[in-house]
Amino acid sequence: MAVRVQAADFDLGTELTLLRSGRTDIGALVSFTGLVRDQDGRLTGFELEHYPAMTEKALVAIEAEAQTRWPLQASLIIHRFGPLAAGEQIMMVAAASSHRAAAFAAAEFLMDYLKSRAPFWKKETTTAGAAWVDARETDEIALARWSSC
Amino acid sequence: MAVRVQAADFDLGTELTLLRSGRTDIGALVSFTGLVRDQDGRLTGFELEHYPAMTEKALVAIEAEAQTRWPLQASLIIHRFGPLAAGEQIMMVAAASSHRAAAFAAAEFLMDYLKSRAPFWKKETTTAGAAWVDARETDEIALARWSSC
Amino acid sequence: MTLDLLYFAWVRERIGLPGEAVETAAATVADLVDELRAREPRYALAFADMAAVRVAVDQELRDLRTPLQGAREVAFFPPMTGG
Amino acid sequence: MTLDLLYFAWVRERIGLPGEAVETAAATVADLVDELRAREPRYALAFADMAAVRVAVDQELRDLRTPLQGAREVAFFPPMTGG
Repeated sequence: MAVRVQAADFDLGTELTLLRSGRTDIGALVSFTGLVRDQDGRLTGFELEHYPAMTEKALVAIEAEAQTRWPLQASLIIHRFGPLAAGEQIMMVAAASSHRAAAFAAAEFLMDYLKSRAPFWKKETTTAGAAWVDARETDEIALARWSSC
Repeated sequence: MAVRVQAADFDLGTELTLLRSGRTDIGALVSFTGLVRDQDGRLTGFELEHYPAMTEKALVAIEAEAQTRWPLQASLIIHRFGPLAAGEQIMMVAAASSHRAAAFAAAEFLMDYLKSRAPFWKKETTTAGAAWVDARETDEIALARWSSC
Repeated sequence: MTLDLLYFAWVRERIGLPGEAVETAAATVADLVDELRAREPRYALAFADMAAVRVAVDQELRDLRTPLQGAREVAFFPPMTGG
Repeated sequence: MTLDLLYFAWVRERIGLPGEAVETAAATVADLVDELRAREPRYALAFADMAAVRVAVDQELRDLRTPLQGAREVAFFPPMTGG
């Protein structure tokens, strides 16, 4: 049950170890890490803008919604902002539960909501120029599937 | 594209770092870790038996099948055997792809197949006595969903 | 009333400002957008296609019909692309 | 032919052995199971409900109808519970 918005990198292993440290009631731990792809070498710059006053609020709301849908023993969202290089970690989510179905579903739900509901915007500079990344229609479709749950 | 069957523990963070080290083509990395639950303190012992000559072969086949279904840049299965204590890591799978849908689906597929097709058997000792864990009917149902893909 | 307006990503770039305070009597977000559009071409350009613009009122996602009574901060930005 | 038989989990415990070599003319896995059942009550107990027993022939999951010609190793065990 934690949310962090930061410019600094994070250590995935440390975060996942902390999430389950001292606990013996977790059966399944799922993590997702988003990374900057170099797009076959075309990417020369990458910047993540966000809306500071809203970001943490939105992520806390997304996490709280996941908590109401699945019996989670722990969850975590970390999202970075600012300039990032190819290969760097952009963000992570983790969900821990007694059983794997809940942990997987919660992690996917966190990702789907975060993609379309947390105020982050990616700007990529490639050999073809700088451009704001377009939202993918598939992201809205991914989000819609949770409405029928 | 690696499979390891071992008695020793593994370091999840190190494994996930190695999986993406030196690469800038991965956009999404999903990991699943299975842990020994103490069942509200009732668990006093836990042992994983396996079929050494078959185990690695089965896991390699499961991983190869995942590779044919999704465009994965990397994948990993580690499964332990022998006596384990509450809170310990039992196993992990990881899947890396350009996009999150493939990484999530592949990790879930690896788990579903591994649960029902890799020759491991759990024996739990609780305050009520020692017993082999029954396969869950839901595991076969989970597996069946991949047939309609 | 005085509203703090915030602009992000290409909305910010088109308007040329990260934000500004405006004095307005707009009843809804749609009314506010109409006022802004009428100001200068750069606003008209930023708000040309409202299907491509999202709005948050006091840090909550809202839409064009949202009333502004009591609001303090209104943000305009493209569909989000985090994760 | 000589087959190496392997038993795991509660199949191993009921039979009381991790494995053994048997001389058999069984044509299929089902024939082999019938032979074993006829040997002693502990085998009959282990193989009482074949819906609860899985079989691998030369380390590949197979079923009762699988022919044994050319096989070297047959393993019996409960449904798997890894992960």
